[in-house]
Amino acid sequence: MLAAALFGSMLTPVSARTLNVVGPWEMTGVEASQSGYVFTRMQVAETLTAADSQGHIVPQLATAWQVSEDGLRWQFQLREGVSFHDGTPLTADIVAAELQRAHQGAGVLKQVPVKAIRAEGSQLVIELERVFAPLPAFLANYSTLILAPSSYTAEGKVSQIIATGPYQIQTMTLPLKLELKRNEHWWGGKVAIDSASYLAVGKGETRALMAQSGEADLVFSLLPVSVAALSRDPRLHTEVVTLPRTRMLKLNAGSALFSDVRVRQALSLALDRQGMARAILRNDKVAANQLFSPAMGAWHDSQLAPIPRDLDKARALLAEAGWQAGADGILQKDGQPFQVKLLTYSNLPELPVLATAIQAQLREVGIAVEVAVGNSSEIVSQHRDGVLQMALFARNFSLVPNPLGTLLQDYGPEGGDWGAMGWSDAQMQSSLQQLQVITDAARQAPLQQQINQTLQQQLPVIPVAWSELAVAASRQLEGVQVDPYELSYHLTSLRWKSEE
Amino acid sequence: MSLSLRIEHLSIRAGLTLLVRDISLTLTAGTPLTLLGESGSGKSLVMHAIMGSLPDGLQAHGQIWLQLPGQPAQELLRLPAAQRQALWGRTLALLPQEPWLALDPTMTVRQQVQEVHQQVRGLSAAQARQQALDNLQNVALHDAVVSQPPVAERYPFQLSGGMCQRVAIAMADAAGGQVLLADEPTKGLDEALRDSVAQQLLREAAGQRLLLTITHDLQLAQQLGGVIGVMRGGELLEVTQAQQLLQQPRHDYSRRLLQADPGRWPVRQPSWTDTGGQLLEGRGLSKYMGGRCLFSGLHLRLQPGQITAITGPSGCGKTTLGNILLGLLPADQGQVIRTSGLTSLQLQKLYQDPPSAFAPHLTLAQGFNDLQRRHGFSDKELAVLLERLGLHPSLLQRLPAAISGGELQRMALARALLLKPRLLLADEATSRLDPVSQQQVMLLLGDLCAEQGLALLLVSHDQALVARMADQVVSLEAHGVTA
Amino acid sequence: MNSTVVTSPTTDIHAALAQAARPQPSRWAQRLGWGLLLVVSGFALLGPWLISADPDRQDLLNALAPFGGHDWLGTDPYGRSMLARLAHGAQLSFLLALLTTLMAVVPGVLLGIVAAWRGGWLEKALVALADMIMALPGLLLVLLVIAFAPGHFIPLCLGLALALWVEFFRISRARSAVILQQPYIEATRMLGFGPGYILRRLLLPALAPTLLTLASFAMSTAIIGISTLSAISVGVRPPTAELGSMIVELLPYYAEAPALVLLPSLLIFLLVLALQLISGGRKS
Amino acid sequence: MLRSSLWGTVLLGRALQAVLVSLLVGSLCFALMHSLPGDPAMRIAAGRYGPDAMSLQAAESVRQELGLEQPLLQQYGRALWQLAQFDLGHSLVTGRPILEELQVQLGHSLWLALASLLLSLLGIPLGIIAGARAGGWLDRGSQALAIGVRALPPFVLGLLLMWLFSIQLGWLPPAGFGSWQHLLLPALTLALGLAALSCRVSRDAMAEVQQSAYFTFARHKGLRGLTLIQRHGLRNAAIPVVAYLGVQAVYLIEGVVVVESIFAYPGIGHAMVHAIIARDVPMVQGTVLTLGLLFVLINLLIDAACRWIDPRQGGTR
Repeated sequence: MLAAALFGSMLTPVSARTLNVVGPWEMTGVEASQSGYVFTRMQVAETLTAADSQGHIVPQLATAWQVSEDGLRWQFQLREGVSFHDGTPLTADIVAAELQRAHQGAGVLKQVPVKAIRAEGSQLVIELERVFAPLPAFLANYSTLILAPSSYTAEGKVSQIIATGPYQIQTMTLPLKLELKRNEHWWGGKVAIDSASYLAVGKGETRALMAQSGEADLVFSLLPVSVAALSRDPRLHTEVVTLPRTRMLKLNAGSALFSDVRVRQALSLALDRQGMARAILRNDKVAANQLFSPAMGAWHDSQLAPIPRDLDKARALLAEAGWQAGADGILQKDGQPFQVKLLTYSNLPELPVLATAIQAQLREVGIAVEVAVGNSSEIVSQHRDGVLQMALFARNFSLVPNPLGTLLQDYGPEGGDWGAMGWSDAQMQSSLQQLQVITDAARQAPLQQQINQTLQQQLPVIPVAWSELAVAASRQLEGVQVDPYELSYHLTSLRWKSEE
Repeated sequence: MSLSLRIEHLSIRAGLTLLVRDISLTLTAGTPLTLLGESGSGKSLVMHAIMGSLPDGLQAHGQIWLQLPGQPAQELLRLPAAQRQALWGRTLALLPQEPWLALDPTMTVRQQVQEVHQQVRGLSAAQARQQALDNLQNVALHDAVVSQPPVAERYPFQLSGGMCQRVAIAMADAAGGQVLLADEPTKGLDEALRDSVAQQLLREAAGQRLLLTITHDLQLAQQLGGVIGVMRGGELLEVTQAQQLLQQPRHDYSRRLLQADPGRWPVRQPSWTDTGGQLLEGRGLSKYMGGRCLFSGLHLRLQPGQITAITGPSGCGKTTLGNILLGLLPADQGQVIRTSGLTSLQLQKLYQDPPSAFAPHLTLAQGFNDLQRRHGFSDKELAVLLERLGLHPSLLQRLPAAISGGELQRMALARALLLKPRLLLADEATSRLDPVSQQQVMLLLGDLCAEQGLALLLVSHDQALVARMADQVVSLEAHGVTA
Repeated sequence: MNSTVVTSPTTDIHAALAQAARPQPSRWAQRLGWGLLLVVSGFALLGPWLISADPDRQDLLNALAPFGGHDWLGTDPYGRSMLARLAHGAQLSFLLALLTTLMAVVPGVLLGIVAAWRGGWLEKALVALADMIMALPGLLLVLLVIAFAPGHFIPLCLGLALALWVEFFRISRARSAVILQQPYIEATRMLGFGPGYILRRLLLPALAPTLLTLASFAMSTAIIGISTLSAISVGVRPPTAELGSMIVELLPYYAEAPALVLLPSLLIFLLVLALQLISGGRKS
Repeated sequence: MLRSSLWGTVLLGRALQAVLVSLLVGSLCFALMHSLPGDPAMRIAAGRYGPDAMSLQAAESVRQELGLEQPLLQQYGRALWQLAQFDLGHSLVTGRPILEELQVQLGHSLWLALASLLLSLLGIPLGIIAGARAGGWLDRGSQALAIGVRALPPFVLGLLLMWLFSIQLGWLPPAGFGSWQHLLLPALTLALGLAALSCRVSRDAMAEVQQSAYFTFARHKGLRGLTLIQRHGLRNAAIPVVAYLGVQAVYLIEGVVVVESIFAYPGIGHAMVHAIIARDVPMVQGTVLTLGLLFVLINLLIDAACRWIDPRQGGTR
């Protein structure tokens, strides 16, 4: 076994024309629900729908869709002439089987009130239990990608990725590397770059060095500190886009510490968002004055002013809520000190750093914070057990290009793992319910604003900073597009600049 | 001009301290020269001065003229280090002390002889190999019966001490060094082995070679003949023909040295009489080691004031028997019965190699202080004892390595006597000492037995010594035992 | 028999040769070592007292201030005084390293000596145990111990010590076995001294130089180990200043402020260097 | 005939060690991973789906799928029984057979270990030269260098090397895998730490050999310079150095963990850390077992090397 392992790992040399993509995400498995986002971003696999840069849902494997009058029956027209990498034609039966599997799996389709999924001729039909307007957006999520039947073993486990995208997998070394070649029979026509690779590089410092050395052509998720240095490099082009993703503090509003909205507001005022954005995130624009980032279209309220740091007001609010400074400078109420444990995780390297800054900032108003850097799952399990006090994390509102799905999960009547805890608002619940039914944008807007305002006033979670995606691309590449919804790296629009 | 080595007014200093004072000597072919003296007399330093291998910090003054046939004489002390080292092996051959430590443990003896031919003399591998086998043959290292592996292909750890010494001689032969310097060549060897090494050295010196031997062993000096120089305290007391020195020593110390040979000791008046008292009894003792029976069914009785010697060739189990009687080792069969009231503390032991019996990092004073704290004797007691043993109190301030072996063995005796022992095991306790020190220690022991009723268990291979000292002799042989 | 009491050149020759044979660690190197140790430990012990700046006090708008300003060694990415953090970090790190090393050395050496002393099945069992532990990845052991009480110092030290003691066990067993065979041990026993005396007066002093050298390396291994653990977020919790975790914290800024990353390493280097110089750098 | 039986004992001893290691690893991993705080189902779900898609729902389905609600003793018995059949099971996170995953990772790790071991051998001649002139400037210099290398965490060292060789010199790719160029930087990072150790050990060994009676005698025999060191210095100095290589192997296996993640190298250490974090017990067991058995194997080779170098070890002991 030793010898086999030794020689099996020697790989074939790579051609000079390969596009090397580097990102931080490791592929933990081959299942769509686990590593599907890498396959869709690298355009190996495709979903029925996609989203444009404004978040509008656009056709991909489905060319058109309509919903019945009662809103319970959806019909998707599949693209014609599509075949998988192994030559098998794409049929509605295959798609139906794939989506049924996705619905039973761990992906987002679980949240959709599906009654039945079936093929009708070249059409795919999805019947719902109740009205669910954002369905097409859910079909853009990576967990609903469509694989060929030959991808599965006899036991029904995915063993290889045979899909419909413009690139097909040549070799795959889990969890780090994909090597791709062009799919010559892609339905979208011929793409310019004939081979590509994806390498997962966990350390941000290493990713920056790979961009600088020319080893990587397209590098995603640069660390804030790296961006400035890389943007000065004449061989590189850097771009930073704000994502529909927010770094926030989750508070247990059901606990004695945070049940008072004045305390939550005081916490918000005690944060130095501008300072953190500038010094830690190196980007003044990401200081979050509301939960929804500018990338979230109508959800975002561009009229809102930045939240300035106001320690006096924060102290006043805390005093109103009955918190008095003790001898050691820590606030006290009924003899209990204001001590709180802040849970965060290090998958996103900036989180422990922000937690440390927040710790120092809250200390200035007399709140003693203990930072625990653990595993992201601890937030979920402590939420379940009701023992969570405070957590810092980044929440992605565009797992499905329509934030509604996420909001329903996070701010429903019971709250959610990555949202409210011990807090609920009747008006907001009704707005969320209505948004599931309404499809007209003009009628959606006021509801969306109402939700935003409620969250802004009640602060079940405190927005800290919006997330950004920093990308470095080689200047030899043309046509780089950065998708704020992170659905695709748009490799198909890339081409090498003419040979020097 | 024929081969010779002339030492003129050689002095050796360590900083301001004069260690060797103004020595002049001449070595000529056919006449072995032996330097006789106790350890610390400076005889080894003389040899290292010739070799050019004095330890750092020691400087040699005077002149050492080496005359090789057909070449102008060269003064060694004035040669640069590199040129002196070029003489090593080719001209100056050194036989090391304790050759079992001086042979490379990872190479067979044939390889070690062969490399001299190959690397030093530049022969081809095949020639070197053949010559190496010849060399080994010449020192009588060959297989009388076919053995596996053959002697030449064995590693040093598979050879006896005498064989190792002969391998070292074969190496000196190989290099063809015309000046052979032998440093305590019989240290740690028993009589039979000593004789064979002496014979080998004489054979070497018979040809066109110079032989300088450093030893404290009178028997060896006698066997080598030639010229003997007696050294003491860094001075060369006299240089005389061997016969003359042995019969009519001029210098007082030389006389003492000769008289210190156990064979010449005055016959001891037995102080012990069988009173029927009993200290310790061994009944039916047997011991096996490595599947070999050392002795079996041995009966032995020790009485107060009695000197019992255990004797026999090396490896026969003398020391093992001593240790069993002291309770340091278990017997495989039989038992050791102590008289009532005899405690372990009253059984003490002197070791063969005095430095190894002292912790190297503690000064003697520290050792005695610890002992005092443990057993609470008075300072006076110690002072009297030291004086009795001829030890100056200032020696206490030193580390064990910084005093001579004879002194250290007396320190060990002092240490043991402070506990008022009733039985003392002297395990080859004087075999590494020069004759004068040996006699000193042995006479002291004899006196103590007489005065204090101390029982002495003497382990020794020296028949002459045993004959002079013992009231009772246990003689072990390779197989079985004769009492 | 009447022997003369002499202090002859005979003994002088022994003294002189003993002097020449003993390898003397060079005097200046030892002095330099003590000097360095004084400076480094002085900085760690007194620094936190003397430096008034609060090591946790952030000033985000004064982040990464250069050398020589108000804070002497500049500020870290949160605008905290590097000097203050280094002093507090050195204090904590050296303490943790010392604690870890003690936790590794004491059982390691004692078990090593016990194994060599008792021999037999006990020695076999201990050697097997040590072999087992060596065959387990140290990181696993550390992670396992830490996971029981994340963020606390004692389990952290314990976990590291669990991986480090084996080396001390092996070395002290091997060396004790050699020493225990020496006749002077038997002689000491016959003179009525107990195991305590032999351990304290004979074994430990003989083992000490080797152990000091090993221990100084173990201290740096412990601090570096803590930094490795911090790199996977299981080390010391923020905002505690600790040299290893400071390296991790400052690493992303290596391009902008390379000196900041190297300063904590420099302190570790100086500490180990000082200890090595003092121990004479002799392993065998 | 004497030798072969000795070899038998050695092999038997190491085989016994291997079995004990397996048993210990199996039990320890199981016991500790289960007694650790934190809900394994939650951890596994987070490992599988990432924080974004991790939810209570996902964790509950993992719990059911893996039978984590079964009694512990039952799970333990099953784990040991499978281990006895060389069945390491499937990874809880990736769902793939452990053996398959290990084969790929082990291959990469072995290349890395081999390359760093080879590079680290460079420390030995340096140590020998330093030891031959103990106390000289080279000795002092290499000592300071060794301490310096050990005062830097491997990830800092790795980054420094990347910056030097990839950015400043442009000689080597900074990270990734697949070609020998990719192997060099991570191997060098590990090798520097190793070389620092082997340099000091070989220096001490050489200094000791030089003071030995046999080395002095070899000089007195007339051997000089390189011949002397080569014939009587190296082999004897090699005995402690080779014995120390076994200890180094541990360092190698340890260092690999950090170095692999900074260089995005798909080795076994990287896999182990991820498995521990994700509570992927079969994977932890698989990786730790592989590392442990690798350690036993390396020590077997070292035993063999020691016996080959030092004839005394064939007879005594």
